[in-house]
Amino acid sequence: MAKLVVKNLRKVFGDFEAVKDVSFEVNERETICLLGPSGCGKTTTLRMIAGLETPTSGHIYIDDVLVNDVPPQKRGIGLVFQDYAVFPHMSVFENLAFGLKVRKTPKQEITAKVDEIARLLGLGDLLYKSVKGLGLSEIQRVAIGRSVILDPKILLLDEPLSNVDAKVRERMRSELKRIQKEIDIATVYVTHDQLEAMTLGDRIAVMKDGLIEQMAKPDEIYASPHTLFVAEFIGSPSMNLFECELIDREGRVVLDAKDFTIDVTDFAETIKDTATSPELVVGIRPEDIPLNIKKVSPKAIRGEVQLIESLGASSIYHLKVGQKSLLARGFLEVKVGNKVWIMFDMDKLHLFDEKTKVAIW
Amino acid sequence: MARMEQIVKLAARYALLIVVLLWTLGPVVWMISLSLKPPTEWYSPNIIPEKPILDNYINLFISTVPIGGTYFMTSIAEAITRPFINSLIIASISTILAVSIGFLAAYGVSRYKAGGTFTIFFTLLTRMIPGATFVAPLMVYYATLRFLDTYQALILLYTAVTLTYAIWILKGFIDEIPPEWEEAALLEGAHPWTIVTQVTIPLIKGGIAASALFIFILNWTEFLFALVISVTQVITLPVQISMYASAVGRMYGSQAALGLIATIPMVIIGYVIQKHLITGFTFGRVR
Amino acid sequence: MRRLKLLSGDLGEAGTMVKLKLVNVSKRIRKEQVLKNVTFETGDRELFVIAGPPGAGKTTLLKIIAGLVPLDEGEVYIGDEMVNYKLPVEREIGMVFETPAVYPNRTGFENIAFPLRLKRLSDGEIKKQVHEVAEVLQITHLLDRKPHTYSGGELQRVTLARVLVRSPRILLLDEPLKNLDAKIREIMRVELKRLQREFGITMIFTTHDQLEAVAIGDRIAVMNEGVIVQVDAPEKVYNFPKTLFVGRFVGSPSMNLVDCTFREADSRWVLEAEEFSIDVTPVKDRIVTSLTGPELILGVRPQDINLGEKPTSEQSIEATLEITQSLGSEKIAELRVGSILLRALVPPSFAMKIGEKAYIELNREKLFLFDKKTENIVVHGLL
Amino acid sequence: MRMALRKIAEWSRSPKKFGRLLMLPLNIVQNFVLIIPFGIMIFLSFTTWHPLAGVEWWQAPISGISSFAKAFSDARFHWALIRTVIFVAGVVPIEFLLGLGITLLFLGEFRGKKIFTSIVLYPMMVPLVVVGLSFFLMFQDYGPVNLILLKMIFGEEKMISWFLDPTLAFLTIMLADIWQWTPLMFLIIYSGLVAVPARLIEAAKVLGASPMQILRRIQLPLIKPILTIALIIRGLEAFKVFDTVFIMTGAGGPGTATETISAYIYKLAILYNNLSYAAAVSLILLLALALVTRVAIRPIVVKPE
Repeated sequence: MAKLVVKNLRKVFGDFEAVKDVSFEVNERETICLLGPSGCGKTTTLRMIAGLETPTSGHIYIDDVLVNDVPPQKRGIGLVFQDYAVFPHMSVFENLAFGLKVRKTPKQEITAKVDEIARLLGLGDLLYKSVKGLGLSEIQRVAIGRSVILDPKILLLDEPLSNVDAKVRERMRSELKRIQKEIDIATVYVTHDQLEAMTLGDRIAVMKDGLIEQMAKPDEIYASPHTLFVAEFIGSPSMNLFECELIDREGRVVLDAKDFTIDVTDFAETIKDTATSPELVVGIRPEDIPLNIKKVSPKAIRGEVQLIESLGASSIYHLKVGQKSLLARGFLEVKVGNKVWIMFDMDKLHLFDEKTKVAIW
Repeated sequence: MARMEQIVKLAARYALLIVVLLWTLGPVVWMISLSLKPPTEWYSPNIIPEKPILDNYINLFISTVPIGGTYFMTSIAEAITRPFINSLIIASISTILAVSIGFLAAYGVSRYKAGGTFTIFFTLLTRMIPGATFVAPLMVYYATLRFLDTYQALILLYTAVTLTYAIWILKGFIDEIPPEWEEAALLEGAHPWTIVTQVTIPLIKGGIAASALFIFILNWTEFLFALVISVTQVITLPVQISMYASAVGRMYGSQAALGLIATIPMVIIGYVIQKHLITGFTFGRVR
Repeated sequence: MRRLKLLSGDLGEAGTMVKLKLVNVSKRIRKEQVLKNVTFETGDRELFVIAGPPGAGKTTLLKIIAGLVPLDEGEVYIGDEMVNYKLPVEREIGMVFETPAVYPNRTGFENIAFPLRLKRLSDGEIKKQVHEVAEVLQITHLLDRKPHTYSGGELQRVTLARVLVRSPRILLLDEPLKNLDAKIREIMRVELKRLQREFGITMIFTTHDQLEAVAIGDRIAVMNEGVIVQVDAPEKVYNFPKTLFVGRFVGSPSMNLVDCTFREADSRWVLEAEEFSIDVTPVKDRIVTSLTGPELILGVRPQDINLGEKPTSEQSIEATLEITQSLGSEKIAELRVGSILLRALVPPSFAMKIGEKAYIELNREKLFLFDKKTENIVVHGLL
Repeated sequence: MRMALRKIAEWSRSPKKFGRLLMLPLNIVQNFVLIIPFGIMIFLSFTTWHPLAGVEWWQAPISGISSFAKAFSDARFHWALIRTVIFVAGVVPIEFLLGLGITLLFLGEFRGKKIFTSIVLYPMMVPLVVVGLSFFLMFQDYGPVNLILLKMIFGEEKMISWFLDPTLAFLTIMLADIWQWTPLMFLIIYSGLVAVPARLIEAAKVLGASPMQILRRIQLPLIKPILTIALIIRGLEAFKVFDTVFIMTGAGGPGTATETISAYIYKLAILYNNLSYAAAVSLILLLALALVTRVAIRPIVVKPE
């Protein structure tokens, strides 16, 4: 059975429903990422699991035991806060030992355990330094070590990298992944950064407005987003999305996006079956748009390069197609103002119902 | 079991709270009680007066009426009205001066690192040393200037002494404004003075009000300098109280009434600026 | 068209060239050398990015350009004019600070109107200009609201409007996107570039995020510890880093760096790392000419490592796959070769299992060699 | 006038000059009201001038350090000093401990917390002279302390003349100070504790610390700098004690049993008209306190984190 089970969790603050109905399971040794924009209820969910907030309704099970009424310190959870909340007036050793000390663990046992954890996390040389002088990456390790030393059943991390700047974040993300492998316990990780979720999570739960929109493996969530929101939120640069209408024209079925059309005659049946109306949204990822300087196919659509963002190895091209702006990623020797030809590959296309916001293709 | 424990804990907490309450309010309750009692009840342990009267208050406003009726006449100088107005004038003007001058200096220290270490040390020193050490030279100095027993004497003195508070409290507020907000205006062509009036002051209006009220309290309650400098013309309320207290004979009722009257405005102001009190009393170093 | 009109209306000298030039600018703050001989020149109407880690001196540099901080040595020129002794306002520079200069006690309109009120323009004129700029930035709906109701992106737009309404000759932006959410940051950076083009303004932009820098900069000055290390177009900075610092700073994921020794073995010249060596005999001469010692650092971008399940040549390096991280459009594979850890960027279809042996093929054309002592580049490409 | 203003406006555009302009009023007031008397103090302390001496003070003959010599052998001065130090040493720790105790009582949520807090803070807002007056009234022979409190404890009408006994009189003055300033200590400690970031407390809670452990191991150590400052400031403040002494024991009675240093200097200058000696004593005290301030100033000027 799963390590952590969350069932129909709901939380209301005054007249604001922060978490509406959230259910998920975390298996042994699995990392789940709760991903969503600020205000989506992910942190509240985490705090309820930790026992720092009381759910308005719903159940939380840890190791099959209902813990709704169990105080935080007895739930067997480790919690790492957004800015780590290490105790600034203590040394690394004292921070790591804190949980054991307040439990009145014998001195030798404390020393032994702290040594072990410090070795595991590479904090050995810093044990007797004050945490005030440490770098962020070391503080992160202290915060994790402090929780892990108590052998928690589940580790909860609340946006641990959100206040770190880009270069450092990249390094610390790798380090987290490494630590995760090292300590190997069930983890719930909250973040608003889709890249973090993609790289660290075994599975990702994308949240919006207090609900989970989709929960799946990173690759799956990237390749086939279930809702419009997930499609937009995952991936950088974002997926291109256009409103369009499904119409029959001269015996063919096409998606008419005003400035261009896409022929979908071959798939018309499936689309028509699932769509609630002809109003659809078509989506395509920037890297799935092949760019060409020449018109290589009659289906190709003409665009004009408006802006080029160079990312080093590849570039993002901001194209104007009719009245629409569109992003494509790749590498092409063009300049701003040049004409390029693009193609839409049906395999790479995503279709969403405009009303229900749900994927239909 | 656990429930029982909780109830006991709660009961203990409220019991202790009531002890604290009695300790805090005891002196006030007794003052109120005394101020409503006729002389015949002044020596009774009852807190509720048998025959409550307002005479003790009324007598404060009559200068020549012997206080306490049949009791021994004392050297009470005058009705409370003059000292009350004196206190009001002196406290208000010196508050305005201290806050204005203090704001400028605080702004200079915060933004322009102006006024070297000596000024800062000196302002701190004026706060730390007992006022009594200045009594002797001040007497001599003011006598030479023919300032004794004048408004300007106390106003100047209060301004100088409370400046320290104004500077440190206001500096705390100014420090919280991001300097970028002012630099932006500078780039846009504002004169530094325009920035002060258009950007800084509107942003810390609340802080200025709070520090003004706090300094008003200090001025209103100042005793030592007033005692030394006011002789007959500019007697302030605290000095008036001291005259009652050291008067020959027993006038408990009027003493209590006077004390209460002097306290009421302070308590009102105190609660208005409750959250700024620490800042004031600890120099703006603790918030 | 409308936008251009807005510009030419106020900016009388819109036709003249607006370049910014710094010559040997140095600054000490409390005994610390914050800026050391900073020299660069922007092009006319260029988006010039100053990129560097926090603490590199970027903010101080901008404040010196704006005239808010006095400099110790050197000269600042706007156009051909030396402006060292000019007051900030006379320099006609607009600056967007990291902390948005939007006053919480005033509405959006009053904030944007603030600089115009200082100029004592008539109410009608102020209203007209504020609305014009608000329309360009699509913030008309924010004008009547107070800043605490704005989102991060909206706050940034109002800040920009307040600066642009003065039609400055040069616009300085100090980490304007730092406090925004990742998604909004992406949108805003494009928006900024678009504005810069449309207003035809010289823009100097600082950032600690190399991605932001290469994405929108016409040219980039990479800065470290008060020194400008390299000024170049984004592709140049990426493809031809002048120093180890630039190589490491630009590019995501970061460049892999491997310590190695340059030496002769069996009449071949090789770069010898701990677990592998690379034959560099063909480019030996190029290496030797700019060397201070045999200790070198080999730089390989994750994009330039190819992985195979079997060795494809004698040069293939055996490694163990330790971790894979999915980025959606690609994956990062972390590989161990002895004590060396290498990161490679692989396609999403990459399916090797953790713990398996993988064979690394380095794209020799794209390798970098840095001198370990001077940290300067020795050679780009080992073909 | 307009021209002059414009000139000043132009001149003050430079930051340095504008900064100097901002400090100008402060410097004028300080020089005029404080620095000059300070100079007079120094001058007077080297003379033996008396208001009835027949010469103006600035014509008084310099008499060297005789006043200082006198101060070093003046037992009354020494005792006033010692008494004041005892007062500070007695009052400040008690206020701190009581403040801490009341803080513990106020941790957590309970009904009526707001009202209780407001009431507890009340004494701070009472003017010092009124505090003196109310304690003066409380401790009268027929005051409530004798008539109600002692009767409750001893069961008989034990009549204590508080202000006639040297020790008891001193104690009542201390009590008045404790009554007034314990709330400030409470306020400082309480706000300090509340300002400790919630996440640190939550972190400790999740790690298994009990509320008492959190207080002792996390909250109190974190507010140590604040407490240090509070104690220093309160100590210096208590050293000034005068108003209550003046009201309750007529500035030092019985005899000189409650004569604090402020009261002594006041008497020297005003009652005995011995201005030169008063100035000398003031100067000694001032120099001593300036030294203390220099040391104490450090934690105050350096803003706590």
